[in-house]
Amino acid sequence: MENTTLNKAKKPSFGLHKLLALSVLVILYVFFSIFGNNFLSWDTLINILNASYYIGFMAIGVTFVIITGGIDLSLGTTLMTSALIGGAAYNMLGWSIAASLVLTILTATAFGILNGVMVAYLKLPPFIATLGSQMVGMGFGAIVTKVMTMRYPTVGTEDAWFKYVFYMTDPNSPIGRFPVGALWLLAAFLVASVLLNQTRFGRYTYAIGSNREAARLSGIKTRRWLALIYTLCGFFSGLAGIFFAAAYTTIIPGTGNGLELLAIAGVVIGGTSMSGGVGSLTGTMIGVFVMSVLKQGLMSMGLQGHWQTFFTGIVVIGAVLLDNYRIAAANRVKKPT
Amino acid sequence: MENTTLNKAKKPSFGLHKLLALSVLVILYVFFSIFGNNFLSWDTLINILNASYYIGFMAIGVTFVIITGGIDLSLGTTLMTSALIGGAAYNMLGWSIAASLVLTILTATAFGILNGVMVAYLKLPPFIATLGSQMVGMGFGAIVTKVMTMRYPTVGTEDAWFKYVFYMTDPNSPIGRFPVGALWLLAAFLVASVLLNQTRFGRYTYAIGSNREAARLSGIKTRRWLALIYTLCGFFSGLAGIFFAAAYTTIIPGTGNGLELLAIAGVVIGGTSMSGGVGSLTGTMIGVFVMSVLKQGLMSMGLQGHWQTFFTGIVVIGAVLLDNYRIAAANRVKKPT
Amino acid sequence: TPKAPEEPKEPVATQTPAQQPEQTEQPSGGEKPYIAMISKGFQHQFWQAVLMGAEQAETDFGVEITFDGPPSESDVAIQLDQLNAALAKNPAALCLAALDTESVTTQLLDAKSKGIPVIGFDSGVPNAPEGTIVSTASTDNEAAGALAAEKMFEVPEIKAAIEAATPEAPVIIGVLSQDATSASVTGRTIGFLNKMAELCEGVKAGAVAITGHDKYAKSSTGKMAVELNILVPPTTNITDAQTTAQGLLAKNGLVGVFCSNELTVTAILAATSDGQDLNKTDGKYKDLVVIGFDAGATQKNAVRNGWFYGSITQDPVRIGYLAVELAVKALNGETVDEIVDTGAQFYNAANMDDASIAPLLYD
Amino acid sequence: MAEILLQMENIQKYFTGVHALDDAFLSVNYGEVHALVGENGAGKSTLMKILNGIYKKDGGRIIYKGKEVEIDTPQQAQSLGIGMIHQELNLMPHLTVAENIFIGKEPLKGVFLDKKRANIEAGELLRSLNIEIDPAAPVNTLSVAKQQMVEIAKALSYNSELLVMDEPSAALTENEIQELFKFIRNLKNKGNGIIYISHRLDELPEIADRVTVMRDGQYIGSACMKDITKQQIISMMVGRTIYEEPKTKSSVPVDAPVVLDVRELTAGYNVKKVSFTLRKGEILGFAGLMGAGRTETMRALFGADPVESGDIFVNGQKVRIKSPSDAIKHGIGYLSEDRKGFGLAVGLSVRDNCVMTNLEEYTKNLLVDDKRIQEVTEEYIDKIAIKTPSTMQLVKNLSGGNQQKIVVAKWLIRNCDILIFDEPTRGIDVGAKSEIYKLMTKLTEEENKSIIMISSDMPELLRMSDRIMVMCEGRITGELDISEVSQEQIMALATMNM
Ligand SMILES: Nc1ncnc2c1ncn2[C@@H]1O[C@H](COP(=O)(O)OP(=O)(O)OP(=O)(O)O)[C@@H](O)[C@H]1O
Ligand SMILES: Nc1ncnc2c1ncn2[C@@H]1O[C@H](COP(=O)(O)OP(=O)(O)OP(=O)(O)O)[C@@H](O)[C@H]1O
Ligand SMILES: [Mg+2]
Ligand SMILES: [Mg+2]
Repeated sequence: MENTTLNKAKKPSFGLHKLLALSVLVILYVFFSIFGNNFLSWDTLINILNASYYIGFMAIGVTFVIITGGIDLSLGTTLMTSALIGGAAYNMLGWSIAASLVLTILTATAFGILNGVMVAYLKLPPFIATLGSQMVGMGFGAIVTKVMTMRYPTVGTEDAWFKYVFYMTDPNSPIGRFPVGALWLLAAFLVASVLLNQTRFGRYTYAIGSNREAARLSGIKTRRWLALIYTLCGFFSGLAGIFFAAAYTTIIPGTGNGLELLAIAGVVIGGTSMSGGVGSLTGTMIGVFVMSVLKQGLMSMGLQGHWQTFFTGIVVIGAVLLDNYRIAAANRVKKPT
Repeated sequence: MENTTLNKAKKPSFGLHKLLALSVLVILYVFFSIFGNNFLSWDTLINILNASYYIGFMAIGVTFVIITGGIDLSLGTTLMTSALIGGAAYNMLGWSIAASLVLTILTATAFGILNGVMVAYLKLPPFIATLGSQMVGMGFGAIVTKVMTMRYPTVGTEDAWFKYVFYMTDPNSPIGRFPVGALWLLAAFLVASVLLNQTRFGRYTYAIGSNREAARLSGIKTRRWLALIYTLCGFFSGLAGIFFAAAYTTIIPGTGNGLELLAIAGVVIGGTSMSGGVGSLTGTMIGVFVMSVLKQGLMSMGLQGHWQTFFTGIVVIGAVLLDNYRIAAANRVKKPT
Repeated sequence: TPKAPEEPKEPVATQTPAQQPEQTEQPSGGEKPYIAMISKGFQHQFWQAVLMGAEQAETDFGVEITFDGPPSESDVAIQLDQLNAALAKNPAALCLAALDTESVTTQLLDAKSKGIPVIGFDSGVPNAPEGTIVSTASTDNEAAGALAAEKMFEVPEIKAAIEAATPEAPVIIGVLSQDATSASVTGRTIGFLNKMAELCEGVKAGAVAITGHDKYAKSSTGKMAVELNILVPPTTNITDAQTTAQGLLAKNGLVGVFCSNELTVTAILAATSDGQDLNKTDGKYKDLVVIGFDAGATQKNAVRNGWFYGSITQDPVRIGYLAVELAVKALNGETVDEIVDTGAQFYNAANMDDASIAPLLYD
Repeated sequence: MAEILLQMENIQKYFTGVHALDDAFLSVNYGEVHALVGENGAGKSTLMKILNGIYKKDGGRIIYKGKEVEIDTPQQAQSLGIGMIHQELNLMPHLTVAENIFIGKEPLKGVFLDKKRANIEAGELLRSLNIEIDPAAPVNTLSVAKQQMVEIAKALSYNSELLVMDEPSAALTENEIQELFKFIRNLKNKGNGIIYISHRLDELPEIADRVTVMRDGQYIGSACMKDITKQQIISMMVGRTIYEEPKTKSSVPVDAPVVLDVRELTAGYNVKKVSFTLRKGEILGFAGLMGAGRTETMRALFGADPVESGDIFVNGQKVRIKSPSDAIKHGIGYLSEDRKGFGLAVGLSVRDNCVMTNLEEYTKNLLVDDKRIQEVTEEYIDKIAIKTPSTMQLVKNLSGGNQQKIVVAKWLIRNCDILIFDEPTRGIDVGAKSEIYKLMTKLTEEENKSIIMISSDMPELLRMSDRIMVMCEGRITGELDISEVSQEQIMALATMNM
């Protein structure tokens, strides 16, 4: 009867958001190409990509969590802690780098499980549960490493393949310097997209975010799925840890908190709603790159770090504001004259 | 008919929580007195107090916000930014310290207004709005000060009264070393308690947190009150900034993020619910002191900083878990036979 | 790896506040004098080496030490809390590497009134109130910075570039410096800048300017042809520091970079594929001359491969050892020098295995 | 002719793609109870929200006490003397009864709250309304019915000259409704105007003076209550006549197999040794007053709440049900009384909701098979006549009745043999109601499903059930066959222990 116009308006509106985010990305890119110093170069592009890996992996993981209406504040410290523990196995116990990486992933996944159990089974509010595990994780990493910096293999040492595989190919190899990390991120994005859009796991993620109780009464084992979703997020933090280690080599205990906010900012810029039930990974990727472009672009204009912080804040607010405005406008437009 | 027992159980149960938090505080205190090195001393007590001021002020302010069901992630950077701006007036423009302090408060209040407008009028989710203003604030403070460290008067300089008034009395004064900051915190707590419990402002804080739409439909100007609540929170961050400056003298640009989580942790340990409608300032104060005692106590046992982080995380999770458990237990007991 | 500091098993509160710093602390009945050490951090290898030295002295002198430090070098507040907590434990003596020289004034006065001798280490506390610091064991940081400038200026390409610099095509020498609240980083930066400015002025009088940070900025008297550009990372996070390093590397005309501490060294290494991009044959920045500070595995790797021109090393083990030794001497009423320079040396691929250098290159 | 208190003319309102009000009209006199009726989504609540300044009208005029007024906020409405009881409960659950009643107009002592006076005055107000509630009790400790009474007390405390009541009786028991009617008459005698919205057409003659009917956002007509019959109102509402035939005899053979046997089920606060059986093809009605424990019984049976003791047999087989997924595995489906709260994910599409209960079935090689999902959704949209423009429509954009049908569809797609309908027609209009009835009949008669139907609407129970269980305070107090049952009998059993 009444709402025949509705679905035409509603469905593409989400695509519209992504379009909007994408156009912001393009506008920023063009802007910096004109006003930045040497912005439109292969080097800068590589820098943009390189600066996106670890945030990108975290953002992919936390997109699932945010779609459930939750939050994960422990992303950043889980990244560092897992990389520290892996690094400790490598540096202090003499494990092979491959085994250490597995340990890194396992550690992060364990933190994901911890979060999942707290949120799903013990019914703690996600903000608090993950705030707690942020602190626990940060402390734990420092305790295990005795507050010592851990180092991953550097170029020129025996295990340098680690860098070549996860970060940047060997400049002396036939393909030269190629940012392999970008391929990994792309692969992770594709896999995660299939997971979110084409599997039960993904459907239940949306269902739980939209109405958890209704999902449970529909026979969905919401606690188990929710715990799994947080676990997945932990797993992705572990991946982020590996790529962080590959890019920065040095892992310093007691750091990492704050990085989660960048990942969350990326998700939010990409149009995933904090209230759950709505979101997309494509948006998240765009959001992450908006931040990277902003970062490299401002630098190419000679503006230092604090300007990036400042403008990232503006973009976060602006993105959500714009989105609110767009929805309101879409509603208004629908009025016949 | 059926639930006459229920409401009797409901009221005191909240008092119970505070009792619980208080007993945790006492237990910690006794524990460290036994196992710590010289913990049970006037000096340590002063240290506990001193380390609580700035977190205490932030926590008082954010208690209001959390009772409305909101969150303020910008507390920590607002503290630093406002102290930086005040410090810039004092160091770079040669303002008097009194005028600089006024500027500090005004800056923080302006950030509070910004948050309030975004949350109440522009309808941004509090998490995102204040994440944005966290970044904006951090960048802004660094831009204004040109990334230079700002310094407040130290003991032995002309303006040393600043320290004597806000931190610790002059050891050569008749009363000797007295932690005046504690008196200020106490005063702020009392005023805020009256505000929360005895005035419309407080009543509406609870009403908005309990059911914002119902409050609005009851004729309460929810947007205006909500904006005011965030403004108040900003104001308290400004106070925190002053007391931080008095205690630590040096304000470094680009820092401050993360402090908000300590304040929020204090509020949560004190039994204020993240979902809004419930909370108390007494609880918040207890929560803040639990963290301070933990910090000083672990230090007195010779455990380093990361142990504090670790245990603070445990306490945050434990406090909320215990609270959940208590509520569940209380409900079970209530069942008529 | 150095072992973690031992917990004090029993409170050592033999010293009453009324005691004079000169008074001898006689270990009685197995109770060792307790010395609290507050460092600037932990994470960097440098501090682990300091701790190692201190622990060595702990055994040698029969004292008991605790070693604590804030999580990062911008956590002035946390260090202050740690300092307060240390004082509350009534230590016999205190060793302090102050992150910020002014924020600790109250505590120094406190220590003095309690009769606790304070030994500075790593960096002094320049504006400390009279008589609060008994002695300081540190590198002469200004001299260390100046040494880096001299070494960089020695490089023929650098010198040539400066000679060739014109206002139209200025030459940039970059300094990556963590936000300067501590005397050591400030000292190195100033030492480097002053020396470098002086050396460049000798070639291009009136054309040398210091830019990038108002704290050090100085404009040239004439048209600028040589720019000494200081960049300060916005936070102490490695990610932010790396971005700042990238920003510096992207500048046209950059010929040399001095990194004033381990964080900024790590940052430039992260921005250059662990230094590989500085490779002298075909690296992306093959003509860039980089001088680092301190040691550590990645940095040593870069130096050994010749990617870094060289680095300045201090003697952290000696700093740690001396700090404790000076504290013990102060406790025993011996007079000690106000400043004990622990020395700094330049090392590069050629000399890093020399017997005089190798021990200084901790991991 | 009585004097006009309020006149709303040519009111227009658009929502996203919906022309919610189209030339709506309403006129209320002083000293009159004016009933406003219409199907779900007819625009009644929207019209009232405009009157209260909650929505902005897109056209038309409001004339109040002879003057044209613009009402932009609830405060303005209040200051004009217009009060409203909302369809959804609008209380602040963490605040006390007194705090809720005086919200926005707290008694003050200087700038401070005068809590003592607030409690005393709230107590007086409640007593004057014959409501026994402690003014200092937090609202979330009260039952829904009591909360509704608090809401009414709050609205009355404004001394509004015009009071809007949007389905105030939906959650009240018979006694409470009578209390409510007493206040309404009282108000009316003072010369106040009352707008009374209800789907319970039977209660209108008792309370209303006039009635206005709306359909699809339009004004259909008004009449004096005494001049119009229920059938006439219904035909105005739906544009056609609906004929309802009450059941007189069970349609299930006595030897039909028992599909569900519940023995001495005990759970939570209000389920005490509940036993009953359900036969194949049967509709088993559950009667009782608000809070009798019917919902809790079914939730426990369904595994939504923990069970303390008791046995459940499905098709003669003893089963353990610890979670809804267990219940579903045994072919039990539960349609919650609270659609939006527990039944649907309203932010998701029709399609996503329809297959929520058995997505496993529509998964192939770990991937969901959207093509088959589309097909099955379309099939059921046709089958039970869901009005939706597409399967991708978000459920929140559908009207209440169609939302209810989605809930039904989702359990049918799951192919559950035992369906528990908890208040399936609450808050939906007569048109949608009769369609749900037809559907239930079809399910039992043609598809051999068994249905448990909880309803607080007695005529509905009598019309649909083959057998009726009556509950009171958590216990079964009676079992009645449809051929021998009367309303009086049910009432007696439902109040047995009181
Ligand atoms: N906030 C809104 N946004 C979009 N559409 C709305 C909104 N509120 C109501 N509608 C639509 O406006 C129409 C009228 O709804 P309204 O709630 O006024 O109906 P009603 O007569 O009160 O129905 P009911 O008897 O179910 O309460 C419906 O089609 C509804 O879907
Ligand atoms: N968690 C709870 N705490 C206290 N009382 C409760 C709780 N849950 C249910 N009750 C009470 O138990 C009683 C039974 O509720 P239930 O919803 O089962 O009744 P019902 O017969 O289905 O009525 P309705 O028609 O309202 O659904 C109600 O009075 C309700 O207030
Ligand atoms: Mg309605
Ligand atoms: Mg019910």
